[in-house]
Amino acid sequence: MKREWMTIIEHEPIARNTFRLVLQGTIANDVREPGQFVHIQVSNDFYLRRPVSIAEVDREEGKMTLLYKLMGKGTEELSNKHVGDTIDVLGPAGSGFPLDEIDSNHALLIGGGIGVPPLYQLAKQLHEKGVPVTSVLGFQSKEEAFFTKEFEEYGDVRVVTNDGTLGHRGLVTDVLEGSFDTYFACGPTAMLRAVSEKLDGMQGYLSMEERMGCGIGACLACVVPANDEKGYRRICCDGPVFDAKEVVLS
Amino acid sequence: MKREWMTIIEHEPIARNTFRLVLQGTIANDVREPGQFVHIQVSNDFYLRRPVSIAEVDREEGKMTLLYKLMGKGTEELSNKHVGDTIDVLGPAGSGFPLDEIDSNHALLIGGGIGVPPLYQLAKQLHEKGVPVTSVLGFQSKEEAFFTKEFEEYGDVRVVTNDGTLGHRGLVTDVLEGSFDTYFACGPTAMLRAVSEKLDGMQGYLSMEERMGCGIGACLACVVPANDEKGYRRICCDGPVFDAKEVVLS
Amino acid sequence: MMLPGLELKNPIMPASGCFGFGKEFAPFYDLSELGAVIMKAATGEQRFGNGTPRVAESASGMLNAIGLQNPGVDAIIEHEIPFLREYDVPVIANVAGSTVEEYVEVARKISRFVDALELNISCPNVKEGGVQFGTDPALAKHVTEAVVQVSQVPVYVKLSPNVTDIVQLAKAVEEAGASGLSMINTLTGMRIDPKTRKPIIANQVGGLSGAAIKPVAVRMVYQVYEAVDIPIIGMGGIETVDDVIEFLLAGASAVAIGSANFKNPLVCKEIIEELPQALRSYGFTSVEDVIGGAHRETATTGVLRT
Amino acid sequence: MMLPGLELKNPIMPASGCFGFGKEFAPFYDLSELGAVIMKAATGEQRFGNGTPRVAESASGMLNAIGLQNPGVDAIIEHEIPFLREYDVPVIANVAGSTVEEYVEVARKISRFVDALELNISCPNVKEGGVQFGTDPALAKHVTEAVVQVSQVPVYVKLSPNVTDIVQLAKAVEEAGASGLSMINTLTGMRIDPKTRKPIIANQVGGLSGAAIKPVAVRMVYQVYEAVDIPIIGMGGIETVDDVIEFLLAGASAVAIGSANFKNPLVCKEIIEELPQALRSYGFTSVEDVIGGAHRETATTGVLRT
Ligand SMILES: Cc1cc2nc3c(=O)[nH]c(=O)nc-3n(C[C@H](O)[C@H](O)[C@H](O)COP(=O)(O)OP(=O)(O)OC[C@H]3O[C@@H](n4cnc5c(N)ncnc54)[C@H](O)[C@@H]3O)c2cc1C
Ligand SMILES: Cc1cc2nc3c(=O)[nH]c(=O)nc-3n(C[C@H](O)[C@H](O)[C@H](O)COP(=O)(O)OP(=O)(O)OC[C@H]3O[C@@H](n4cnc5c(N)ncnc54)[C@H](O)[C@@H]3O)c2cc1C
Ligand SMILES: Cc1cc2nc3c(=O)[nH]c(=O)nc-3n(C[C@H](O)[C@H](O)[C@H](O)COP(=O)(O)O)c2cc1C
Ligand SMILES: Cc1cc2nc3c(=O)[nH]c(=O)nc-3n(C[C@H](O)[C@H](O)[C@H](O)COP(=O)(O)O)c2cc1C
Ligand code: FES
Ligand code: FES
Repeated sequence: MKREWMTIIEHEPIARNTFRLVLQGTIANDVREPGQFVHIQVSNDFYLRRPVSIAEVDREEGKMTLLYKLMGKGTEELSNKHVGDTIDVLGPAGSGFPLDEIDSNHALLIGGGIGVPPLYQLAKQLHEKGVPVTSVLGFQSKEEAFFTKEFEEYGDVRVVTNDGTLGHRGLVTDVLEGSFDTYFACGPTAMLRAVSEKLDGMQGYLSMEERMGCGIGACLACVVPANDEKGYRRICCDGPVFDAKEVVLS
Repeated sequence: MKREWMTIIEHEPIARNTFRLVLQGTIANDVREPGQFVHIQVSNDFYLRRPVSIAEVDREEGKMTLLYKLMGKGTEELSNKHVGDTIDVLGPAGSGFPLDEIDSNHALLIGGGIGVPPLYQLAKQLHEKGVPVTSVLGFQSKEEAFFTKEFEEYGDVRVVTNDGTLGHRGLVTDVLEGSFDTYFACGPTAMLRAVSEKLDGMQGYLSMEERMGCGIGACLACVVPANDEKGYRRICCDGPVFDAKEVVLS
Repeated sequence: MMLPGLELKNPIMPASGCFGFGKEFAPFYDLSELGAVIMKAATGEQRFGNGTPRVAESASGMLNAIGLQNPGVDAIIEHEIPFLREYDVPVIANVAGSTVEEYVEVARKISRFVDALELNISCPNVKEGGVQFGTDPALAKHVTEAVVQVSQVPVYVKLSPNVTDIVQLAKAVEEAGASGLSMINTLTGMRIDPKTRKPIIANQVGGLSGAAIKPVAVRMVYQVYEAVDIPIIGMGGIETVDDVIEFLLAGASAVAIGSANFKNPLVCKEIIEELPQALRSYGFTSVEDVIGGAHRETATTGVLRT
Repeated sequence: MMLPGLELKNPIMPASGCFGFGKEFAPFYDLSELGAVIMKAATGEQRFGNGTPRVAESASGMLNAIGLQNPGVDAIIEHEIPFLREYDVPVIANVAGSTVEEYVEVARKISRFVDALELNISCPNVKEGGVQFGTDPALAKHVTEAVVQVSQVPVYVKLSPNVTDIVQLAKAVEEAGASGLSMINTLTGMRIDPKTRKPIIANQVGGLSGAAIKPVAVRMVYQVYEAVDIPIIGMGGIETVDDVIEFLLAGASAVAIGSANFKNPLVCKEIIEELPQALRSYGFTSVEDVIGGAHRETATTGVLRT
């Protein structure tokens, strides 16, 4: 993990209030697993860094893609940055999906809204490993949807929108049927809870979110209760990806 | 007085750590007198505005020139702004040299360091009024000196440097001899005190400096003791220019 | 909106000491648009205040040590209040002093000419008087009682944040008959310049204001709201309409904006204009609907997020 | 540089709770470069801390309410201290508790393994214990005496800024036998989210740290320096080498850097490297030369300006 000023080489809107940002720098060379994130200092006006998942990485070229949604002042300021600007990035942070350990005959990926991004690099690498992938991508509406075509390159895609303007109308939990042996989910905690209840018994991995301070494991801002003696995990370094049996979703 | 985002149309170094900045906007149309200033919000990183004198103004074209020296973080940040950038300006602020009231046969202008700028527009307007002008311009050294040629367009110039690298070696107070009837001085308080003692009895105007809050007369941050019942003057609105008999230099 | 002594068009007013007596802001907008105006502190006699420099910059804030410079209560009544009275806006007088007698004298004189008093027992920038009244509950109670007794208009007591237990102070002045509270005044701070090796401000210490202190102010308003039954005018670091809503949710019935007027002289007017739309966007139907909302809200976080 | 129990290569150390037990920063630089390391708080038993969210952002600062989460004093001695002991750097243990007995137990156990204790009587983020020891001079004195008695190493008492009179607290713990002071801990604050209408932090209130609080911290160090004879470790909002010099001028003998480690994990190392040059540029010949300088400087401002 290092701190680096990365250069913005692409930056474009891809859906309502959603942007694609491509960064160049040596942090990209260090990415180990899908599901890792970077911790971004948007500008001097913000005291805390913002965690954003790595949606795609090209280690050789030293490039990484982030997909982010405007959620407040920090992401809004980020959206004003231009190609050629540099930006203060800490990363790669966290432990991602443990691809090496995974032995799957058919993987189910479940992403809700801005939880979709880390699954993209995962889908790609599962596909490269020869694992069949089905992706369930949930959005509020058609305007918010993104990367549905891109996911199709790596397997089946089931799109769900709350208002039915694209794909199935409803929630991601409505369309989880199939003969999967492992699932991978990222999205709001309420969705993760629903998914893990529904798929109880199946091997599963959850990517979690929490407000962060340091992003490197030192401040204990980002804890989630765990089922063992230690009693907790740090999302920023023990996670953000956990075995579904490891953590307690409150 | 108004608040306006003015556009930077020229920006260049003119001496060691000293810059010339030309701004375009309607505040320039409102300038009444030489010696007025603008109150600049350098960026969101700074809580207080910075007062900078108007060194030259073209009311018709809506352009004004500022000359400023790097003194700290705010001026440093200002020096990073580019032509085309806009900047948050409050102005024109303060009361300048009361040209209409002045009836002089030979005016003496005395500027020390970054106190020189407001005298430039004054020299120009005195010259236009037909008043002969002698300008005494003091700097630390040759590298710090600026606008000595420009002042020559409007009358005699006596340059003084602390280290003798340009003009006379010494202090501005060494070269004040001559048959002047009115003087105008701007510079550090110590210089203003020395000048007003030396020229005691002559009609004189002093342009003063103090740390400011509002810049519009409301907060009483910028007071200087005065010789009357009221007991004080606000530099930002009663000044920055005062009759030398009006204020008490501590 | 009605608060004791004040009929407010909106909950926004400039804070004491940051707006003079209004004259300097009148060229920028019509003062009648304000909820109310809180004037610069008045003392019994003219005061010249502290030496200069009187202000220093800090991260997201500023220090000031003006030292209650003002022309004295009689001159304010004669020369300043008539100007403000030409506008359709409630006027609040900020009352200061070094002794209980001075507070009482100022309050007695000025209360006939204004709609409410803001009793300033929290100015950190004068050597004697002022702040100890705001840090000792017994003294605070005593001076409040005395001022309430002579005042012809409701008295809001302005609390200092430089205390261990703000709730104790708030309860003391409520018991003493205060009609409302105004909080917070500045936090005592200092800046030292490495170049000169000395405090930047001539008075050495000054009062910290601005966005930097907002979390402390919001916390105190929140705590005091739960403990008292009188309305609170909240202040401390307000710069945006979201900040206003944050103070209202914490429990303020109205707010005052101080140092932000120096960054942007139009800030009060702009926030007043933005407020109705901001309330709608957060799902509120009125200002009253917001006040104290953080104490009532029980929905889980997820529900209101989109 | 010598302070009680500590031989410092330089006056810079990471503040408690912002550096864990050092492991997470070791990949960024060699911890032996630090003046000292102050560990995360230790309590008698393992604690799980508060609910999440535990942090919120504010202007030039942040709020935190971690709630003293830690594995307990025994686990810290067994699993954390040995790692730090591999570096050539003094180690300070931050001692917390809910009762005098717990403080004493932690201090007795841990003091054999470290160079000094930092007695944390100022944590605002736990419901019981902690902060009331830091706001009541008699309690502060009592717990300090008890801890000093059992500690095998010098005790620095960490003061809370949430008090009316910091000097009174400082004197009380000096009398009680503290070898030094550490100040300041965080200011209690709150942020409310207009979208959810609730406090952002699960614990409702949290501790404000960062550049926003620096003027309050500098003021307190300045005031306490004049009143006590024991050294002060200064902290609160330090982000740059100029900030370090400001604290030293105010009277700190060394400084700690907290939240700034989150913005830039290399901040301590970078400031250590910049310090010698900065001292020279301001005309100082050593760190000792700077300490308390603002209390001695009498030259007029003009002389040192260029
Ligand atoms: C491991 C991880 C990966 C993430 N990946 C992505 C991604 O790929 N794309 C994306 O759009 N978003 C992602 N997020 C969420 C993203 O961090 C927040 O949307 C963002 O921080 C909001 O910042 P803001 O300034 O716009 O909002 P504000 O509300 O102004 O932020 C205020 C503070 O709250 C924090 N905060 C607010 N919402 C969240 C949140 N949901 N999670 C964590 N901190 C939050 C901010 O970081 C900041 O410190 C991720 C979060 C985590 C923890
Ligand atoms: C009426 C007036 C006219 C001025 N005209 C000019 C000019 O034409 N050219 C020029 O270079 N400078 C001028 N100055 C001085 C200029 O305002 C300061 O050099 C500048 O504010 C320093 O800002 P900084 O951020 O670089 O320094 P910092 O030291 O970082 O500033 C910190 C704070 O102190 C204030 N401050 C510092 N020095 C001064 C000072 N000398 N006077 C007032 N405030 C100060 C800053 O405004 C800021 O609020 C003028 C000052 C006044 C009062
Ligand atoms: C320059 C200045 C002068 C002030 N003068 C007074 C005063 O005379 N009386 C008073 O009660 N408060 C005074 N205050 C405090 C403000 O009214 C307000 O309580 C404080 O600044 C916090 O609000 P803010 O962060 O919006 O500035 C003054 C503040 C500043 C910055
Ligand atoms: C996330 C976080 C955790 C903290 N934990 C502790 C702690 O365990 N013990 C303690 O004495 N202080 C703790 N503090 C306070 C810091 O040590 C320091 O006193 C304070 O943050 C001010 O310094 P800063 O502005 O440089 O952060 C913590 C601060 C933060 C931000
Ligand atoms: S954010 Fe600091 S431990 Fe995770
Ligand atoms: S700066 Fe506010 S009165 Fe002059």
